[in-house]
Amino acid sequence: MDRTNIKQKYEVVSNRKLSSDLYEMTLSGDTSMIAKPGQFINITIPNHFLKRPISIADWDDEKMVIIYRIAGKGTKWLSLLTSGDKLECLSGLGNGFTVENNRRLIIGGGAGVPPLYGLAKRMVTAGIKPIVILGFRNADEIFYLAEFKALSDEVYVATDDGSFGQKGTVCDLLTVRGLTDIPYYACGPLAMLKSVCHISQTNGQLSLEERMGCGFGACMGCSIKTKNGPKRICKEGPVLSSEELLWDVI
Amino acid sequence: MDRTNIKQKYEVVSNRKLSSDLYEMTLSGDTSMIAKPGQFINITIPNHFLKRPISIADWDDEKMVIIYRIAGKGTKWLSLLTSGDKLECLSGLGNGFTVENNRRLIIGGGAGVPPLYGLAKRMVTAGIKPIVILGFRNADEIFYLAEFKALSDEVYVATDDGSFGQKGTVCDLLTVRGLTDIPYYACGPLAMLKSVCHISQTNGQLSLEERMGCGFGACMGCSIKTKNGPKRICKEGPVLSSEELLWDVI
Amino acid sequence: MGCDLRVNLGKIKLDNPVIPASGTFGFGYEFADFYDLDILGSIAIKGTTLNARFGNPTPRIAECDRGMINAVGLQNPGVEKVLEEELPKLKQVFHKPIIANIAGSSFADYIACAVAFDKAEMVGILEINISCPNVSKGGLSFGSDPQTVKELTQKIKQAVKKPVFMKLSPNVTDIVAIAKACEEGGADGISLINTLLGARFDLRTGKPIVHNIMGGFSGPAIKPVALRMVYQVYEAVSLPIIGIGGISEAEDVIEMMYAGASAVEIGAANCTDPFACKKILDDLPELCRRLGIGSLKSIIGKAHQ
Amino acid sequence: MGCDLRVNLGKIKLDNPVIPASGTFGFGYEFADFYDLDILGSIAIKGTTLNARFGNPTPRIAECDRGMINAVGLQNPGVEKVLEEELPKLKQVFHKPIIANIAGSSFADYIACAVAFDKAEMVGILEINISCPNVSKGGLSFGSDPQTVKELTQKIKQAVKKPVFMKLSPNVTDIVAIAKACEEGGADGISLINTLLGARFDLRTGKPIVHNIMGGFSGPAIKPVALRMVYQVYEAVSLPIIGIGGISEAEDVIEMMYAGASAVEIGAANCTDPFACKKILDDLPELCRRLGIGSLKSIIGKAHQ
Ligand SMILES: Cc1cc2nc3c(=O)[nH]c(=O)nc-3n(C[C@H](O)[C@H](O)[C@H](O)COP(=O)(O)OP(=O)(O)OC[C@H]3O[C@@H](n4cnc5c(N)ncnc54)[C@H](O)[C@@H]3O)c2cc1C
Ligand SMILES: Cc1cc2nc3c(=O)[nH]c(=O)nc-3n(C[C@H](O)[C@H](O)[C@H](O)COP(=O)(O)OP(=O)(O)OC[C@H]3O[C@@H](n4cnc5c(N)ncnc54)[C@H](O)[C@@H]3O)c2cc1C
Ligand SMILES: Cc1cc2nc3c(=O)[nH]c(=O)nc-3n(C[C@H](O)[C@H](O)[C@H](O)COP(=O)(O)O)c2cc1C
Ligand SMILES: Cc1cc2nc3c(=O)[nH]c(=O)nc-3n(C[C@H](O)[C@H](O)[C@H](O)COP(=O)(O)O)c2cc1C
Ligand code: FES
Ligand code: FES
Repeated sequence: MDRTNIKQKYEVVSNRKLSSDLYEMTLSGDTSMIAKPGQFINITIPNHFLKRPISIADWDDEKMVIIYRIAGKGTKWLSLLTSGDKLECLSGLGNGFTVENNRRLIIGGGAGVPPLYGLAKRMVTAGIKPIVILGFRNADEIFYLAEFKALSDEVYVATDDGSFGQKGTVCDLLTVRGLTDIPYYACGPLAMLKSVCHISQTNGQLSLEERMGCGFGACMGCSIKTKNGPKRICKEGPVLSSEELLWDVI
Repeated sequence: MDRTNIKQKYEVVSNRKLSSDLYEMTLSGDTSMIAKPGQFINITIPNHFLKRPISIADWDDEKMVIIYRIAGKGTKWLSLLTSGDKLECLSGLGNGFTVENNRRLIIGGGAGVPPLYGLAKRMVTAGIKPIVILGFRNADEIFYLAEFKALSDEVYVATDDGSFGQKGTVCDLLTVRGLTDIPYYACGPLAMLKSVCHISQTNGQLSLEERMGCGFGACMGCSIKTKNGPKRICKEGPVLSSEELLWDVI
Repeated sequence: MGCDLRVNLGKIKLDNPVIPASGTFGFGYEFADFYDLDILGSIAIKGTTLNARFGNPTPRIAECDRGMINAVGLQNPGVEKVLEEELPKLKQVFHKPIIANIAGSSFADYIACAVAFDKAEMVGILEINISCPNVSKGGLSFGSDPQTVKELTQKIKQAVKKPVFMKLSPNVTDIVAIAKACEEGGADGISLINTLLGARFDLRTGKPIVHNIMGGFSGPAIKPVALRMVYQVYEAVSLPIIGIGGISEAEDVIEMMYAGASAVEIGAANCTDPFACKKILDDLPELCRRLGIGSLKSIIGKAHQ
Repeated sequence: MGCDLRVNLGKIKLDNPVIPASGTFGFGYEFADFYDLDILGSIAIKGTTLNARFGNPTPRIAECDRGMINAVGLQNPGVEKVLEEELPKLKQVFHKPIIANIAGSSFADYIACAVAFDKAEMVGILEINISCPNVSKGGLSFGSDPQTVKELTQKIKQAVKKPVFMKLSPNVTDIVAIAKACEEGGADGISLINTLLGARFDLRTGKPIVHNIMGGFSGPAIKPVALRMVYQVYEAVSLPIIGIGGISEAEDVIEMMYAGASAVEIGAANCTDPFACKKILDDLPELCRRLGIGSLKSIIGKAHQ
């Protein structure tokens, strides 16, 4: 596969706060190497040695959107960029989600929600009506609800403190709504993914996170053990099948 | 001595090429800590650990001038700055030259000429008419000749290749002009300073260079042996008396 | 007239001294997606052991100032699979002798692995990573005891035909003693340095960032240590040296060769920029021109003249 | 309620853990031009020897990526002058116990110097720099052999009353063995790390940049090595540790304390910013608040819990 265009410069179109520490950034530039929802970019941060992996939340022929939480110095730096600033990154990384006809359910938690938006859009394009389950800590942290509602009539929200929607976790919602037997896509904190796998009677495509050295398959920094042998989260992932995961060693 | 204002930010007023690889930069900002000609500033270079020492060529209450040769990455970076850019540095470092009534002769070579301009100006202000001897490799590398001529009727130039003025070194000029018995100030390459000391029958104030760690006296990185014990070039220097130098150990 | 970039590692002739370092370039072929691999002097493949290893649990990576810590733990599919599956793929896209990087936890492991690679046509040099813990000596690294290093070198040399380069750990009191032991053991060359042992802790939790607590620290931050060791070893032994540690631009290649390296390996820089080696090769000729270097061979060990 | 910054180094109580490291703060008093020195936890003065030393010829300094090499070579006026001239000047502007950093080239030198400082009222801790070459052992550093370290510690402890902190060289295979030797010798604490041995070469000439060829490499680049060694030593001995190496901001202080340091010394950062220690002290309370740290004492060694 020709990946000579993996290294890209993007220009910031907009960068806005979505909730307390969550930002949405729109970037313009060459998006030709992005093939699937759930892929990610790896962003160069000045004066920092390693790049920062962030999921592609949405994209078209000229633009892409990322949504990120301020977690440390790198994402803090990102949050300070403004329209016109340039960003260097490796683009179109990872395998991404595969849209499948029988897979209708989307489950997202917190900063794991972004890639699921691009997925939902592509499902709709493919004629699949997604059911969307989103979990947040509280009402203040909710984002992209309107965007998801524009794509689906079935969008349900759970908050840990009950300040919006169902009180509890996405798993509570799954049970309440009787959705535990639908093949699903999921992205969110590891603990959430684990509970979802546990409660669901069927399989899911799960997007995982790991600390990365390179982000493009060279260093084996991000490998985890699976039933199908070691897999690099940055290359054979970040999306893995729930059926191949070995929960006791993650 | 209160030096709480040693750390300063300056704004680039202008930055222009004087000759092939020599630049003159005018900076505006607080110059209150500059007391004497021959003092220097130590400039922060982004992504470089150590600062770069550059002599103050001239200054007034609001501005200062530095003249620098592109020697490596730091000075290269300096050369790319333009009006309005900011520069961080430690200011007013070193002892500087002491203007003395009986000391009329100024001897400068190449990138060592800059601090002597500020010196010449202060001599004139003090009512002393300087005799100025400048050495360059060739006519192309000459700079500040008009400026020195505006301060003194006695400005003589030597070039290694004879492309301007006397062919030869500043020492040749000293001999030709019969100036070897006048107390002097000198700044230039080490080999030049050594020859000058050798040929002169009297003493000089010499400005020396050393690789520096801190530039303000903390690390002993720049110490040389003198007849009066070790001296830090950044603190007890850069100006030392020719009489205290131990040429065989420099 | 351009600069002559050719160098030799003993009998092995390289078109240029630029070699991706083991562990940061996979088994090579995946980088063919980025550029033509044949521009490289050689390729050092991922450290290989007799049997497959998964390595350490994640997190395996921590960021550092101008560097990174890796605690990958030698993940590899074992020498057999490497020979059967990985090298054939590399052979499609790279047409020069490669450097097989070999690790082990016992003399027997090292030897068996080296013998297997010795038969592979593609392999030009066997590079023995002796930073590994010696299981029979309570986990102290093979590379920290001169006597062990000498014996290991001898045993491997007796078992193989290809040139053997011993890759030294920098985490030792006296790198010269280790290098001399390699020479006495009959090594054909020395690769140095491997990673420094380092650690980072999470500001929020206070806990180690990599699961293994400590890991191998590399990148531009370690270059001064690498340069020093290459300098010292060049003074003490007369074997060719592959200089490794913190090289990320053409200038670093020149500096490492001044110190005494005949060729260089580039590690962490490949992780932060897939085109790092290509960029270095693009920049080298112009840099040599600026510095008046007509042939890279001529600057090897210049610092010692 | 602010964070309680107080820490102890054995019996010595400090208002806070921030101490300028030996060799990067002169004899302290010159920094009084920049800020009130009494904000500091303590001050480690320039390494002092029995007799005056000029040190090495210049160039003594080379720049590195996120660090520097120094080959100052222990320039100091000798212990007598330090006691008679330097400490009285420091006493004018600093009113807490200081750390006397002591170097030597023989046991006798170390002991005589330590004994002299032991009598000085201002001195709270004797910090013994054992990175120095041992003249009677062919120049190998005192700090690289556990037996020598143990004996040196014992002899100094027998001769003095004040607490003795041994300052270790990181250029060793097994830092834990050295730290244990200090503990067995009766040391009251451990300072680590001193500089890594490094080198740089001039791109134009090919020659070493510092006159001495090699020198001590320090600054942010070495922090992962320092953190690792502090972590290892904390596991192995029960003495208080002064963590040193690459600290340049408040975050680094916290990380070093997680690793096991009871206090920290700041070296190269003082060279690049005369206000480095003040800035760290300015930032610490807010950082502690953000991290939910109520008392610095409580985070010492948190990485080990
Ligand atoms: C495939 C993938 C996709 C991701 N997508 C998103 C997203 O869409 N939105 C979002 O908010 N976050 C996402 N993350 C997490 C994001 O990468 C981290 O929050 C970010 O790297 C933190 O960088 P920092 O400099 O702010 O934090 P620091 O803690 O200062 O970072 C220090 C180092 O640790 C690494 N690191 C820290 N946290 C993580 C983490 N959770 N995962 C991986 N590396 C980490 C950093 O990359 C860096 O190398 C994703 C992670 C992965 C692996
Ligand atoms: C007191 C003093 C006053 C000076 N005044 C002037 C001046 O007015 N005009 C001018 O052109 N130059 C002057 N210099 C020399 C100037 O400091 C160096 O040319 C400059 O530091 C080179 O930096 P670089 O990053 O371009 O080169 P690099 O070679 O990339 O620098 C690498 C390191 O070496 C140091 N270094 C390299 N050359 C020198 C040198 N000659 N002296 C000291 N350190 C060096 C740098 O500071 C840096 O730490 C002065 C030096 C001193 C000590
Ligand atoms: C992610 C990673 C994996 C590595 N794996 C190996 C390995 O398998 N075998 C080996 O000998 N060295 C390995 N190394 C060490 C490098 O080959 C190299 O010696 C070291 O990183 C120093 O070079 P650098 O500073 O350019 O990274 C690895 C380094 C990194 C960063
Ligand atoms: C210029 C300089 C001089 C030093 N002199 C001494 C010294 O005299 N005695 C000593 O024990 N350590 C000395 N050191 C080492 C420091 O005290 C410290 O241990 C080391 O630099 C690591 O800390 P850093 O990374 O913060 O610089 C010196 C370091 C530097 C940079
Ligand atoms: S991060 Fe390097 S292989 Fe995945
Ligand atoms: S450069 Fe530090 S004392 Fe002069």
